[in-house]
Amino acid sequence: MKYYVMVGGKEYAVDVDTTGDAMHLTLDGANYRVDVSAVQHGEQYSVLVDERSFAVSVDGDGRKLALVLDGYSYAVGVEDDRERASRALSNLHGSGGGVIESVMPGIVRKVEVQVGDTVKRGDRLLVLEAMKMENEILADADGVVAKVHVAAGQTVEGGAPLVSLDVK
Amino acid sequence: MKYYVMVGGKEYAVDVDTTGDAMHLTLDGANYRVDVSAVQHGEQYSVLVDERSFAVSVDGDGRKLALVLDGYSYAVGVEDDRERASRALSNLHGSGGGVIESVMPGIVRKVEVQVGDTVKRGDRLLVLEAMKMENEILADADGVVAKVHVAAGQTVEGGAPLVSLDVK
Amino acid sequence: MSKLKKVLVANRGEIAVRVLRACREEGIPTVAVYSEADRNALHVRLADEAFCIGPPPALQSYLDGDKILAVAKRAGADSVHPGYGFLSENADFADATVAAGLTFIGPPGSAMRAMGNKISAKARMKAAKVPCAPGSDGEIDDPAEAKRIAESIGFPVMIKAAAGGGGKGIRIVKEASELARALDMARSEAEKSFKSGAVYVEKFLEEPRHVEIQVLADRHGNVVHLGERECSVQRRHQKIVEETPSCIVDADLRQRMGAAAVAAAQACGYENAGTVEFLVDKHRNFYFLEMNTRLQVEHPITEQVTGIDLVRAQLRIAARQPLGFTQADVKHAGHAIEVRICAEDPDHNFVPATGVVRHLDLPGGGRVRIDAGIYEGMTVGLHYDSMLAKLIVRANDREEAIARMKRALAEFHVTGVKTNIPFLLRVFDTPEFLSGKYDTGFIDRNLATLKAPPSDGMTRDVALVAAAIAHAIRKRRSQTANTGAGGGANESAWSLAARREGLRR
Amino acid sequence: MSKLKKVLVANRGEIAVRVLRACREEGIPTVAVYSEADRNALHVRLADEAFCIGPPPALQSYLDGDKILAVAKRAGADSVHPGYGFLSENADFADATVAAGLTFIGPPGSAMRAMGNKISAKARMKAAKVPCAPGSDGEIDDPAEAKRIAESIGFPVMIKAAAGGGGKGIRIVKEASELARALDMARSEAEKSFKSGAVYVEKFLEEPRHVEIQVLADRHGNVVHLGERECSVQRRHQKIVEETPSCIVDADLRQRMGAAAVAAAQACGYENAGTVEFLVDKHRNFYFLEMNTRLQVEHPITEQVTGIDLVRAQLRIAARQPLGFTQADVKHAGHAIEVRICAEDPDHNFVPATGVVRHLDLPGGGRVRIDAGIYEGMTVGLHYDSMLAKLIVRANDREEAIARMKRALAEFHVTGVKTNIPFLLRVFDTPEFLSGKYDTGFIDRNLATLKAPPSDGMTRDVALVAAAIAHAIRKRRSQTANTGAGGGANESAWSLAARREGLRR
Repeated sequence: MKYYVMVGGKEYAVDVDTTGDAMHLTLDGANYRVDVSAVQHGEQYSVLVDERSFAVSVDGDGRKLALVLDGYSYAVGVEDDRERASRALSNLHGSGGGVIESVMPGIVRKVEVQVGDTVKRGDRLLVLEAMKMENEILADADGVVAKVHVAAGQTVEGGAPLVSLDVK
Repeated sequence: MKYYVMVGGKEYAVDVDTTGDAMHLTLDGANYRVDVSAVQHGEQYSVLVDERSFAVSVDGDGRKLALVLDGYSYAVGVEDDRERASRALSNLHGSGGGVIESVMPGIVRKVEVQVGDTVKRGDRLLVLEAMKMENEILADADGVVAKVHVAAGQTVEGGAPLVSLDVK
Repeated sequence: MSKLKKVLVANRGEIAVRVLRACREEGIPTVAVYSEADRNALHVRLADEAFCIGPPPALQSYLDGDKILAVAKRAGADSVHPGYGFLSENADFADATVAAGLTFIGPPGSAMRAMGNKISAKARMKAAKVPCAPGSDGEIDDPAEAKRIAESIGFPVMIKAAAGGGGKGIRIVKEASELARALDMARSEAEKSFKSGAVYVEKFLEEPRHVEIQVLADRHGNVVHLGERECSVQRRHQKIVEETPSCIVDADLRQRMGAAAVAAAQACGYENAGTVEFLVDKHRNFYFLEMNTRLQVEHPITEQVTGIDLVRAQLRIAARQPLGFTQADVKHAGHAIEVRICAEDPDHNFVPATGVVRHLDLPGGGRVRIDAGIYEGMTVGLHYDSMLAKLIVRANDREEAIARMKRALAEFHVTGVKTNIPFLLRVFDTPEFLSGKYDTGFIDRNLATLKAPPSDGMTRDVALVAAAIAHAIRKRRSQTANTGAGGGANESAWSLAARREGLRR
Repeated sequence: MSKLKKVLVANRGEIAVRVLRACREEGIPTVAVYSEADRNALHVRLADEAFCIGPPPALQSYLDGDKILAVAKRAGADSVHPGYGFLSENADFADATVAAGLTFIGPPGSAMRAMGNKISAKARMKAAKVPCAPGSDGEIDDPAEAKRIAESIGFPVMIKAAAGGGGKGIRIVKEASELARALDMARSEAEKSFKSGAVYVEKFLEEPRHVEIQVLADRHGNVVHLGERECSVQRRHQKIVEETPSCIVDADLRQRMGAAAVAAAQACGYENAGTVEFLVDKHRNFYFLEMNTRLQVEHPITEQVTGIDLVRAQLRIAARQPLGFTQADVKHAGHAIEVRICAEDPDHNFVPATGVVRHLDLPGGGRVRIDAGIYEGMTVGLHYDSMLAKLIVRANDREEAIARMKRALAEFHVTGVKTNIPFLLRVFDTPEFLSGKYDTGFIDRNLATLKAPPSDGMTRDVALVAAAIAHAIRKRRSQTANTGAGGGANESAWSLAARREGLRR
């Protein structure tokens, strides 16, 4: 089985070979004999690479995982052969950018732009309150406001779209 | 709904009334307003009786439960109305006694009796090893060995029958 | 010996747990209060009694003093411990507690008022000959006036909430053009956090150390200090790592700062536990910053090196017991460090993280202390602050303490909610921290290093491998769940199956 | 300063974790070994490297010295820490380690042999003027000879494994008729536990106190003692609760016992950490019992009151570093208590309990220490001993320590495996323990109280209520699982559903 792992903007192919007695992985030209065991009710993996021991905490479901290993966190995207193939089929129309998303859950305190406004990079679009701190959400590029997805007083989740910009 | 809880050889009837806003329980003439919430992934219950707060650890499944509360453990049997009714139907032939069960999991080291042997209370029937300690299993009454359920070298679970005695 | 009869703990989270534990060890019955969001919280389970006081927003629950005092009456409590935050520095609440015939476990309202308004506090400190930083002599609400003062003392300046504390309601202003907006936001934030929008202007000392002194004052006139805490590892005025002793404080400076702190406490008629915060410049000059008239988050490091249980001392002082020791009896031994483990994502600008804590693995071993409100199954939401736990270590010296902290942090695992543990670990790899020569600019200066990805190829490869395998296991698990087979079965067995079958397709 | 390069930890469970933590804090890389039953164990995950050494039975894994030394060679370790139990007191293994060019982190094989055979050890102690209990002068295998000796010193007597330790291979014989069977079983147990069936006979002192002295000896001739541990709370010679200081030991007795322990260590050419066990009668006479030539389970209480990390001291001594302090530098502060949390069922004659640890809740707060090998998902089987964790508290005095221990024990929750936590809690409610005047007969004398059910009607009612509700929730859960709906969903939400719907049928 082959897996594609995206981390830090780079993609790595991981080949998993379980035909023998042990599991072997090939990655970036390196070959590892690996033994993996789920521990702590599956919230961690004990990974032995040859005899080097690692404990990896794993969070998230599906294709987006957050791993913590040796005190470093990795935000990782994964897909296998089949998923990649089926995604290639459905991915005929691109999604396009320019949407400013909330990086945190919070409550929208003020919305300072409306559709049609011309904004410059760094202009304040809205104020988001989280944990009693007010955070300014700024335009990340020059552009025109195409859509305002939220209203003052509204609670938003992390990742929720806030404002769509048509970037010049 | 009515529940029958057996503890320390005594049975208590617990009436649960959830028709109102709060849950009310009647037990041994006492009436409690109770709020129960499962915490720690369901391994504990936070129980508020009026406003007194208790944390109860619960172990076991089905009709036999082990509870720990305020540092005291309770081995409890529970059944509800319906279970009691259906058990009454199937309980037409009694099971009879005289079976000596293993109170612990272990390995049978020696079996010192065979079917037909006459034994006296306190006689050694077999030796069970657990956690590197040898434990003598003794006859708990005078009688004749009716059946030997295990053989030397065999691993047994807690609760497994070891020897059946026909008690005089 | 007089003793409190029943303590109501008017707080939540780790500090409520901390106070409940102290009460239990003192043999004093306890009453918890909780908002509807906290029905399952640890502090509810650890108390003898627990009363719901309203919906999740703090203004309708933990900040509603009337409701809390009504519960105290109903439960027959004779005293109230406010913890930190919420009502802990609210003089009106302290007074109302006393007026209700109860003991407030903290200073009198008068001492809070004297110190709570930062402007009058500064005046009082000047009179007591405690050095203070230059700034406005009163409240500022006019941007023009703010500008005039700022220009007279020189930029950068700070706009601070007169009623503030804990880093909230503070804005740093580097030039005149930013002043109006910052004033606006600071006022709004202060209004929301403290029910008072009053702010003032003070000279911003660039890159000072933040060093504070713990004091204890009984009701018989005895005041002692328990030495310093170094709290310069801060982000946005929020302390993240604290240690004692401070690398910049020698015996002479400790004696002088301690004497100043005791003078400050005496100047406002202080009682119970309190903390006098100072800024220290590189020449070891120190300036009064503010007095926190309550228990501090970071109080455990002082406990670890002095052997004095500050919360039990609070309970005894409130019961009118004398301190029972003098300044000469206070001995410091070893070194202690605390880190604050927060639900946040340091890789995304420290935004607060939410979720349900699925699994929790706490470090153990000698001289490792955990004060936590976190538990498995806990929902981490947005209503309250993001601190999940404090991890405190003690050792014979600083080097040993750092090694122990790294070891303990590496054993601390949380899934379900992102935490700053990886970030904290890197603090202890930063040469500037290791040298002991750091100040409040530490995090900004070292942000690149603190966020740096690991360089070890093997470690990265293991992460990639674990990701691939976790993906395979999760995919198969969800397929199995959909077809109804298996379910919440033993995960370890599951893994074996996945290794043997799932990956062998 | 010389330092070990890489340590192989030849053990499992909490002591392997303890040693790995010390190595990590010292900055020394580590190698774990594990049996097939321990693939998921904590010590495997906390080590830098981990090698499987065979099937679960200890004889084929943790007791197989050749295999372990082969791993040490292969991994490039320069030293081996044996922990306690397993190979820790095996002189041949210590010698083989050294012969393989590695450092054994413990005493030389010669010292183990001198002390390992209890009979020759007693002779040596007599020569060093350390008082000893009367008994046989040599190994006994003939029941008739055993009887003759027993009758000459008077019943009751003990039959003890010459190679024994940790309470294994001991039988108490009250009258001549029991002697033959007891001899037989002790020999068989000794053979299995220690690969040697040699036993001897010693006068059984009735209800003495078991008090032991910790010693540290470096490779430069420095020997110090770190005071005593009181270990009289025992069941079947297994220690359950330990504390320091002992209520029977005053400064004078401590000095005399300490001097005797140092003399004992010197008499056998001891190096590294060791413990000299004594029995103390009510007149404060003390008798040499045995020397444990290894780290003890209960070593943490000594660490808590002296501030000396015994395992790190072991690592440094093994690296030929001098102790770095003298007897005069050793100071004792406060009081420490340890309890051993075991998988067993005190309500059913303490039979070992097995199962999978589903959930674990550890106590926190100040001066609470947990040394544990337990983790969620762990399978507790029959291959190894039943100790899951040690809980250690420290406080300023004994009363405070007891209050803290009760508080911490009440916060310690394990589901999936029965533990002795309820039993332990009741120890600290027993007047005899609270008085401090107890001896090794404590548990037998107080068994009725220790097993007594709670008397509080309200508490019992709450248990009954919780049982009824748990039953309803579990029943509904299994019904839902059978129909394929739900599954491993959020249990808390589940509970609400069950409360609102399940109970409302």
